[in-house]
Amino acid sequence: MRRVAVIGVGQSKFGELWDSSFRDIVLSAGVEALEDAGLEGKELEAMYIGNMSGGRYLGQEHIAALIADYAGLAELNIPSTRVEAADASGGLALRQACMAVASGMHDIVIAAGAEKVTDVGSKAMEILASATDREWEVFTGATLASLYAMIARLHMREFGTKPEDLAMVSVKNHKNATLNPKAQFRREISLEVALNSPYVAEPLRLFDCAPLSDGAAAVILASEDIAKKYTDTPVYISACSQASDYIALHSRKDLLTMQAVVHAARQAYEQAGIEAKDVGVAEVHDSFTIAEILAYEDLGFAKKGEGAELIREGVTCLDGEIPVNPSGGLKACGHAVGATGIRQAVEITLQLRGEAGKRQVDAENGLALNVGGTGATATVTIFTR
Amino acid sequence: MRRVAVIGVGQSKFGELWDSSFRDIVLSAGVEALEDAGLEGKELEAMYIGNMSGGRYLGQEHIAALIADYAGLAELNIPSTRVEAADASGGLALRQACMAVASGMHDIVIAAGAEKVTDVGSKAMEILASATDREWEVFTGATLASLYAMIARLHMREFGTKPEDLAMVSVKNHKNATLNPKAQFRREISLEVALNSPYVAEPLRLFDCAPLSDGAAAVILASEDIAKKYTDTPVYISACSQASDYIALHSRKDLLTMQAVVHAARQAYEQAGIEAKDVGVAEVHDSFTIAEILAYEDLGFAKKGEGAELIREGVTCLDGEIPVNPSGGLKACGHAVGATGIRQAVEITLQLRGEAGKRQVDAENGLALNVGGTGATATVTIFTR
Amino acid sequence: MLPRFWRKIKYRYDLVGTKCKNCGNSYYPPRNLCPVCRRKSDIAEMKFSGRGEVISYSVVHEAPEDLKAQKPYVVALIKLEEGPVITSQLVCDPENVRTGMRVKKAFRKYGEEGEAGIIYYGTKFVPDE
Amino acid sequence: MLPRFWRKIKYRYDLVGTKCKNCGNSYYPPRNLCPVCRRKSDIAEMKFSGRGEVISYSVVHEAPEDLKAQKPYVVALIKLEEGPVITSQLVCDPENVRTGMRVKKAFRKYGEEGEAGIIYYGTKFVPDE
Ligand SMILES: [Zn+2]
Ligand SMILES: [Zn+2]
Repeated sequence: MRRVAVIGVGQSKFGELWDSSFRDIVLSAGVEALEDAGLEGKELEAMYIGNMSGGRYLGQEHIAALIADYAGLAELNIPSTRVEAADASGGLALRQACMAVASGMHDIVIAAGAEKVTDVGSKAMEILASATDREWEVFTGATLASLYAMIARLHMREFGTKPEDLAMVSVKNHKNATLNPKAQFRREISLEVALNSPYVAEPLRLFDCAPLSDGAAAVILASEDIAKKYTDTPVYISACSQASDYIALHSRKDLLTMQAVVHAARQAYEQAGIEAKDVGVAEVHDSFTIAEILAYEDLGFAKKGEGAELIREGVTCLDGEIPVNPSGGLKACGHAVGATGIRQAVEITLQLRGEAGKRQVDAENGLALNVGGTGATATVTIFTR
Repeated sequence: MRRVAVIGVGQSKFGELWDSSFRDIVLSAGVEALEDAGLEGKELEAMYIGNMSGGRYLGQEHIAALIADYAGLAELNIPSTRVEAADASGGLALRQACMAVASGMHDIVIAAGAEKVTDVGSKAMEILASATDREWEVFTGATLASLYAMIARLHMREFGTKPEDLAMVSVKNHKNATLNPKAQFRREISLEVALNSPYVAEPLRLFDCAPLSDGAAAVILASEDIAKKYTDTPVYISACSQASDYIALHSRKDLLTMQAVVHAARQAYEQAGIEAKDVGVAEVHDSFTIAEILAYEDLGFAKKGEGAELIREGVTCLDGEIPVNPSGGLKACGHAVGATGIRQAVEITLQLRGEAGKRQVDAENGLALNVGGTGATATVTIFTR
Repeated sequence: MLPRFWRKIKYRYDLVGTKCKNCGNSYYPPRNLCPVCRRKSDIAEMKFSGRGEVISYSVVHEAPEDLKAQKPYVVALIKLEEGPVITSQLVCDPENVRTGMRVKKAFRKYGEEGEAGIIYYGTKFVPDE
Repeated sequence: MLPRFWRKIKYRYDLVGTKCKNCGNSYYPPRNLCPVCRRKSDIAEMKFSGRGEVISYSVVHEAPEDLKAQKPYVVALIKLEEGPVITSQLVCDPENVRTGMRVKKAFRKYGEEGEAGIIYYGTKFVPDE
């Protein structure tokens, strides 16, 4: 297996992009990545696209061919593959692209993630629920928020986690997002505002839940040798692991541990030859604030049950020991579903290059955790300078 | 890159499977493949699933995690990845699985394809149209059949292909299907019946169009060394190529050549070290009869414009020089959209093993061509004994 | 009614799941393959009593279109007395739900299919103490 | 009206596409990136005359739900005089269509959005000879 490097990154703005079509959004991220890498376009040998639900959001499947086409690559006839695992779709695209380069099958590959959700109006929430078990969860009236809410309630009961702890995750991520020009929400919020926002699914409130956003992101990967021709600051992907779990929350033996995350993290650390304590910066999947607390625990940043302490003690703040979600995370940078796993990779790359502007942290190794649904899919990627 | 072998195959029945749910259908194919390979299940290291539109047909995304779960693999936490390129989704799953084994990333991998289309009733056709360009083709009233119909009309005008030639493709495939116990339509049809069936989109008639079927198929791949532990009749995958093209038919310079097919075939022949004339049996994507004629040409079985001669002269019949679609093809075995690319691989494997029963042909090399939409994606896989 | 609903009626209405006779584990929703035994699975149908206990719950305020009329409603994770945990609506005043509460199954209306206006029924749970 | 429709109104109603000033190729539907020049693309909007010729066509008998009332209708591949080929409905008696026929654009009703009952208009083509 060859060493894989990120040689270009790009991202659209995130948010309610009323004026832009799906094609426009993807293209803006792709072109930015090409410019960043200094490529013309014809050097790309394959494309992987993470997209959750083009079929429902746009009435359009066959998204990978569509994007290759509108990215001006149709004449090259390169293989273009859509992968999907709900909101972990981006992470899957990154992993497949890594595999394609590491194996020697391709030299330069683009991995993108994209979602356009705002065109369907109020149906977006119901569509997101198709990340969980339609027949045995959604049918009963369970929403994605309510499933995470039941995890949160259990976590509170079992470990003494408080609504204030969850709110602090949101406050931190909003604060970070003020420093990110691509973020959807660029204003600080107070703990009081978060704690008094309306309930979405008790005990989770509006500020515990990431928005559903439009957005796209792209990374260009190359083998180590080739990377050196294009960039003086290659960021290496030292591991990219993926794992699965029961799709329905109710089928899992331990409702407070995402086994897919634990499994993918263990593999990734082993392959990268590092431990949790060596991670200097992380982007994790805070689709709901409780998910960030679980991530601290399941990634090994804290022991099980002690995740909330990290946020209480400021360990995961921008100036803490392990800054988490410097971009603002899904909560404040925006959650463009299929784009999220790639957007996380873009942020970690910028951080390790030293190009993260006002939100720059100091780190040798970075980690990205992308989760699908309530944890039936997880990808953990480790980046190093 | 390591040599990859097929060590197990399985398929559900194809058709309108009213009594079976999506989960039931996939499971029946998967268990058959495990039994065929002599595996318990825990030997599987990864899963790839081809599925076009679970989001529209079932209200369910995150299909790969769902299938791994209901296949009893959740406790193993293996990576499970859905890939999609309309009705070429199965071919993509096969290619990703091949890559995973060839690269040394995994030793034993399952690739499956599945679709459950009949639950949505009359909407199935509109959903299939999302394989083409929703904004600039479907919006105007173009159906998938009408796009292939326009290709057929041009082919007739340019090369003298006749409605009778198209009908003969359908007659051949129906005849083959009578010998396939898993096929949806197991009755012969006459040329007269085909030529007098009602128009779907002129000049294509009902018997020019494959049905939309429920069904699933699975193949288990392993590296050469491991394959020898499990089977005395490994079938090797000597190439698996994928290519893309403009998503909309109107954007292509040559409307009568599928560049994605030409491109994927060229790569596959080169990698396998064979030529078109060395192919002893083929399963090709006859979603419409004209597509089989184009396949003859674009795969190099005939020169451009001379495809119809192969069917007129019986070259592609079961007892011809290059039997095509011995299973009955999409037209008569059934077109379970995302399953098709894998079902083709099952058929070719059975043929090369000598286990194809009454439809057995004699061949050293087999080929499978899976096409998405009107040709924006194509995969060509070459199998050898 | 759409086939994907009537196909499940027995399982939904009567709380019929499955049991693996090889390892003794029981499953609701039903499984054709036991995740412990896989190809050694020996699956038989099994009817559940419908009694259980609330493990966790949420009061849903932001509901999908077709359930907006019912909000706020309670969704719960219920541990059946035979072992499996299931997700279900709990017909109960949100003020009165608590973790550990005993509940039992009840037959209730679930929703309406948009186009045909068909009404779906299924199992919900009610307090049992 | 859904944003994905109004976002395209100018392009659909007025047949506005794009031209790449680097290679001279013109595109309809519009492209932001020229597939010949890619990052060297120099894209500008361009209005098409709306005159062209039928390259191929099909009379649609099996139509999706929302177009069933119109069937059989004619769908055609039309080569615009500026070069690009587009897919469009052709408002014409199916008996009278032929390959090579001259056509021109016309403003016509396309369909109705199910839920809100909003009517969509756009460009169709009519005979021009
Ligand atoms: Zn068992
Ligand atoms: Zn140009």
